[in-house]
Amino acid sequence: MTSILLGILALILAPLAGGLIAGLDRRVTARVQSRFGPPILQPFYDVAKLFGKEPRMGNVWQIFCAYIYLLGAAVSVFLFFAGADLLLLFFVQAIGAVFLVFGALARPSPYSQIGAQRELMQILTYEPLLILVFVGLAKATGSFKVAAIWSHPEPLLLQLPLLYLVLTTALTIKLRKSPFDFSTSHHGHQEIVKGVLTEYSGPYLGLIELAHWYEVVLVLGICALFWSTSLVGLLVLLAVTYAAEIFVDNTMARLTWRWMLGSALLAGLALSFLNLVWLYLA
Amino acid sequence: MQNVTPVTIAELKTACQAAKAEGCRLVTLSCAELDAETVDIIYHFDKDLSLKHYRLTAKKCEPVPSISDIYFAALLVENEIQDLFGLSFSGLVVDYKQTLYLEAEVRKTPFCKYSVAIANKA
Amino acid sequence: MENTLLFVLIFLPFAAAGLCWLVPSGAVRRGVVLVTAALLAAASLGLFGRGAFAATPESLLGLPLNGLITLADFALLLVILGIGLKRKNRWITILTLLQLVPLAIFELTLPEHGPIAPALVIDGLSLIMILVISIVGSLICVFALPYMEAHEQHLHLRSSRQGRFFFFLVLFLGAMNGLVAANNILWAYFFWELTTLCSFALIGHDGGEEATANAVRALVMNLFGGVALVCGIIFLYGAAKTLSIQDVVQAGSLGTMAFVAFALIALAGFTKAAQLPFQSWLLGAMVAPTPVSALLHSSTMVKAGVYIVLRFAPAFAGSAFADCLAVAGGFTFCVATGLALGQSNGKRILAYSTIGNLGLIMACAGIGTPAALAAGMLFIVFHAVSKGLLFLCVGAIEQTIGSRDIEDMRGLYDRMPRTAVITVIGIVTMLLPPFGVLMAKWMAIEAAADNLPVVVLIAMGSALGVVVWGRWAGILMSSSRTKKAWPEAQPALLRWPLAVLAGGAVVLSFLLPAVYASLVAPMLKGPIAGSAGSLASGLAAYLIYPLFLVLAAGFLYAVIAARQARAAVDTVYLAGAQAGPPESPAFTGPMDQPVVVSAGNYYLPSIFGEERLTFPLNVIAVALIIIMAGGALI
Amino acid sequence: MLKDFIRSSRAKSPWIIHFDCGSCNGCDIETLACLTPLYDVERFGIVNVGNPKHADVLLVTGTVNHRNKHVLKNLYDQMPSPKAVVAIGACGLTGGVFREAYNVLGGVDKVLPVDVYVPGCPPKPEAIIDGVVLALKKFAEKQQAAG
Amino acid sequence: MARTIIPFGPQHPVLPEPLHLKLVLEDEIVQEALPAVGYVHRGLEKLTEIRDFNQMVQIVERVCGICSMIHAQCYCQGLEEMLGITAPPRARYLRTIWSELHRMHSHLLWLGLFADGMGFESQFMQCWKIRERIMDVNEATTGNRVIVSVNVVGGVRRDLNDGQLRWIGSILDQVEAELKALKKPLIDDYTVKKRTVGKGVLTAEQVYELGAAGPTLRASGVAQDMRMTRYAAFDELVFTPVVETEGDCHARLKVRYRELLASIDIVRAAMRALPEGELAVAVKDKPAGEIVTRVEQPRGELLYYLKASGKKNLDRVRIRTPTFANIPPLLAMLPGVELADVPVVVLSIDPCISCTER
Repeated sequence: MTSILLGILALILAPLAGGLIAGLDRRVTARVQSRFGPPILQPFYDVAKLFGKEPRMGNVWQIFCAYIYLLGAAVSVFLFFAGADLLLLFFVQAIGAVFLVFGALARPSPYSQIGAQRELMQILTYEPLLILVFVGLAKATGSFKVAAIWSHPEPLLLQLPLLYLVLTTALTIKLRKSPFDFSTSHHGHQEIVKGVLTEYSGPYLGLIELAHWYEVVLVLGICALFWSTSLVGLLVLLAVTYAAEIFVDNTMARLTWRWMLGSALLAGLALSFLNLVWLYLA
Repeated sequence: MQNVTPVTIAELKTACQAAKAEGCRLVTLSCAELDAETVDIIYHFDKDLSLKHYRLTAKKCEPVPSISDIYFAALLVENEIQDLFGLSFSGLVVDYKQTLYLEAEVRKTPFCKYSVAIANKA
Repeated sequence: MENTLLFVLIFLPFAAAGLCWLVPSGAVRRGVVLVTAALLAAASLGLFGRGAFAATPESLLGLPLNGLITLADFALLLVILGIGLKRKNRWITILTLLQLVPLAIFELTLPEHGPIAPALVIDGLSLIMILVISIVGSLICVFALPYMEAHEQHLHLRSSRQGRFFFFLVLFLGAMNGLVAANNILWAYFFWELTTLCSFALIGHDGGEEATANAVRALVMNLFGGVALVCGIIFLYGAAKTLSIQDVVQAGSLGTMAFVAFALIALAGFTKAAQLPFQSWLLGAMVAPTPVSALLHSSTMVKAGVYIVLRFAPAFAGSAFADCLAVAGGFTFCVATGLALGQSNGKRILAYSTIGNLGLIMACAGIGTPAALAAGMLFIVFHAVSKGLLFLCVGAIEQTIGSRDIEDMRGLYDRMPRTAVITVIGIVTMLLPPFGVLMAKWMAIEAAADNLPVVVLIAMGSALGVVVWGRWAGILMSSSRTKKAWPEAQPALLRWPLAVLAGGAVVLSFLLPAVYASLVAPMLKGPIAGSAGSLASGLAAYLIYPLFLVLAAGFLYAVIAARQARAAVDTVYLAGAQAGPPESPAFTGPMDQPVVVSAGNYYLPSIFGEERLTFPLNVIAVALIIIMAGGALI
Repeated sequence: MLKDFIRSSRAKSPWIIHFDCGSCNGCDIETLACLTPLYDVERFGIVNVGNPKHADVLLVTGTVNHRNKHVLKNLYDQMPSPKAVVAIGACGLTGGVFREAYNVLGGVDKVLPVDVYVPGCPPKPEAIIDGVVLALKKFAEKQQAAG
Repeated sequence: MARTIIPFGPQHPVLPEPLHLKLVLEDEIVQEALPAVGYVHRGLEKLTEIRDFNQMVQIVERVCGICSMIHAQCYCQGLEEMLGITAPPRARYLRTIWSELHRMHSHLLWLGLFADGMGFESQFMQCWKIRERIMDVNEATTGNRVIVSVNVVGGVRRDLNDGQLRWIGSILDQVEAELKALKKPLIDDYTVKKRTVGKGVLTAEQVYELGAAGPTLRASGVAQDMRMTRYAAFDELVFTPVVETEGDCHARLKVRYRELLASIDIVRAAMRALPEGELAVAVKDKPAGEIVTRVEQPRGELLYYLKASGKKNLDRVRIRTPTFANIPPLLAMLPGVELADVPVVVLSIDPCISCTER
């Protein structure tokens, strides 16, 4: 029962946390770029404004996909905080990810079509890596359940350092940050305009932004599993990880998805494999 | 302007081929209207920072052979002259058919003071 | 009662097939097929209601059954030999002889000729197979009725060859039911070879050079599997001194010779399940009319391959051989899905995906833990329903739009709204939770967590699957229409199997805990008792149902919200150069010409191209099989 | 309360799209300069989104000519309301020094309803920022007028 | 094979200017690229019929807002030659100083846009931050940031005093230091190299035959720079062209980066050697004749063909801008590159469409 309540609480708080993180991110990024940056609450203004805009749609299916993206992201966050099985919640998250692709493919715009194809390539990269991270977590703790992993007595970071590195790579893809912001980018200036989001506008874009906040909370939650023993450690880990993401975002050009498949994926698989072999032998 | 050689329509392509063989870079073409019937097309070439020019005096209604097959770089400027002077170049690598700059509703051949009927392309 | 039901399931199709062949009337054929389909489905459900049991039918119509089957076995082999001689195909002849001679020697030297008791055993695994064969297979037969009418009209045949077609189609179901019910391994062998013959006849049905060549290839490869099976049976008898499958499985450790037998049986399973390097026959089988593909891929033929391996899996669980089998299966899953990524031909995508999923079942059999075996069995069920559905969808689409290329299905919703939505449902049930295939994959990954190479391969393969399926489903709905398209006209016998399978795929997933409890759980006793992972725990239902309900509620809300959205119609973003009406997006391009926009999926031939990959992958697959054989000897 | 938040957010989150209509680049680079550290319009929540479907304010620089007038109209049509148009620079206002050229139609208001005119050749970044802020007030007024 | 057809422009966030490319892609590899232009065509060459030759200076300044000073310089130089007058030495030195400052702000602007085209936002910000210092100099010395309007036929309109010269010197020191700090995180960065090395390669022969100009030409190893023709103060200042040999986008990046540093040196040398004297000579005659004149713009060789017949209006002003010359090489580079590299390759010629179409 507690776990369900926790899940429901997360369902309400996650967008707030996600929005705040996005706001902080924008502020810090601006400072890194010698700018002042927007107010911390800026993401909330943005999304509120989007909900106040005139709704426009290409077809019903496109709108439906936006809702399902939000549903997938929200339910996976619920499952995470309710302590459910990592693989299950990841697959539920995949519902959202796949429907985002469906939504982008629903319109004959070449920009969103290319975005969708790129998004699929991104899924192709992060999905196996995340599954291996989960296998590593399960191997180290004996369970796939978030609840069980959470109550593991030692910080998992010590056992799974390489897998944490792999996780942060996947996190970069999920956060749509350089060098992996292929399918859509937070920066306005991308060769495929806004990629998967090109054809969404107004309130439906707002839904997607909301879903993105849920996803950010989910991936950070997974990061948190690596140092669940101490609150301070957890916060330090998350802060350092996110700061590193911003740092990487600002010191790297966008690369290409071919590079991602050829280098990032293979390197990620190799690192995971190494860490898992170590875990299996130990 | 020094180093100007007049050429005729018949000599044009051979002259350009010779210029290319010499290692000249095609800088551009300049077109200026002379009177109601004729225009000057000046072909500017550069070699080691010195310019030489071929001057072709062409009739407006007569198609000029395109040199875009010799110098690909002539492609844009020949299309531009088609747009602005209503001349016609034969054998263009990519022919924009007078749509390079101008929409249909804009007056044709704005650079001709003397309005002439545009020779329709075959 | 059970015996009657079994009789209906195995021998009714034989009789019905005969009728189809003999009576040229289309109406009679239609009636026969519909009645047979209904009876088969009813009988399988009846059997399901009764649960596991064993039977030893002595005779059929007064003839001793054991002898009858032996006789039929040789007759069958002689028929195939005849085909080989008639076509002057050396390979068919040699491979048939290689079965005929050892089998003859084996039968002659067999010490006890008496009946094996029990000859037929129905347990959870058999029941799963029978249900799949009799319900999904029957639906495909029904779908085939209008399909073949249109098909023959399209070909302008002078005289209908549907009698022959439905003979083999219906016979196939009987053979499969026989195969999965048999406990006497020699009986199983007979039905096994019968499916080989049926598939040969059906693949080559349309005639023509390509069809014949592919049919022959299928025959040769499956005959090779047949040789492996015969040898496997002989070794198995040498090791276990019994022909009863149940006895072998429950015998415990049997020594090296038994493992050689398992390796040979696995090899036979690999050929039938078209695992690498034997995939080419299944790909070639695409020349056949679509119902044949649907049947081969979902409920019959290839499933026989994984069935036989799963059947023996408990006997070799935990061995080095099993580990090698798991790796080989995982390898097939990963690379076949990768090959599917390189394809734009809808049927080839489905074919590679089938090969891949069967590889996953092989991997489950190799992992051999209760969870893995449960995953494997669940896979058989859910894969059959979804894959059968998808094949029928491709068939229906192809007959309307004249292409099976997925690029041509872009925006199918505009032309065939119902079929497009059903295809998307089919794909989603293959791809996403809470549907059965994914739940089974979830169990498989959890079960594979202890086997590092396998889990890496499965993780990679499942991600490749997302790309393969995601883009296909996505482009079907890529519509520029803002108003609803016209409802499509479709014969009822085409429409209903699609609808039933689509509904079935969804409902069955909802019933997953029940399927598990009634069919799978009873199998996880005896030598393979143990925990079957998250899904099997008592909490499974508490997990699945709320998740299902939450997702369904969200889904419904999204449907309503999307339908009620009072949004202005939007044009496509084309960098400000859009021109023309929103229904046919175009932009003003160079020379003021309108350019109709188009988009294509990425097939990455340099990474996932068939031409590039097939040979090296086959080499690796052969190496894995050799290692597997080596594993058997350890 | 939610409605109030949405209304107040509108003025805090103007996403702009910039279209170079037929400008000499002078106004364009000054518009781009607004994004950069010295001026940093993101302070006001202004983001250059580059996609009309996401934009609230259309910044137009340069003269309208016969070819780009279609593009300009298309972009404006794709922006969901509420929206505003800011014409930047002498050319955007009237056609500037090019007003007599044969391919020049004139200022932006020949094609679109312009809310704010920012004069200058080119206007300084401060003036452009000022124009955007003024546009926000304009569309707040329009919203009120519409109820 | 499935093809994607994409309209790249006329409104596109990566290209601030309305250039349209119809790209045909396969797996995101460009198979065909065909440009459509005319979105910025104003027809300003024809304005010479209603503006006299002095007023035309203001018009040619607005051919392009990024290199406006150099357009006017080229035009005035040509007319001076036609009229048989020479601008006084101080004017020629001042023209050199302002034109090199213009080159710097243009190159810095390009560096930023190029980084932005690769999705490297922070370097975009950094480059434009440095650029603001040059803009300050423009504003302080001419009264305007962008269109500085210092040239007149016969010389220049504005002067620099000693205080200003010293101040410019200190600004240049700052800019130089900041530029040098940019080398590691931008020019030598791993990701930047990944995105630029080997992309859009043209050999020296190809690039010459295609008629390329400016950094595009020099990045392929052809040492051609109009400043070698010794116009303005270059007849007295030492000048060596910046050349790289790889011929890819990274070489073009390096050429422009090194030209930035070279421009600082030229400005410093010109300020040191700045002669005293008049700013302009008076123009009494009406121009007549035909003249071709060339200068080096930030984007390369700029050519003016002027024709006059002794009236106050010129008969013909014909402007061939460097981007116009660089479009054929661009079309040769595009097939075979990835879509993601299209902005990089397009930006690598530093396209200026308003120049191209006039």
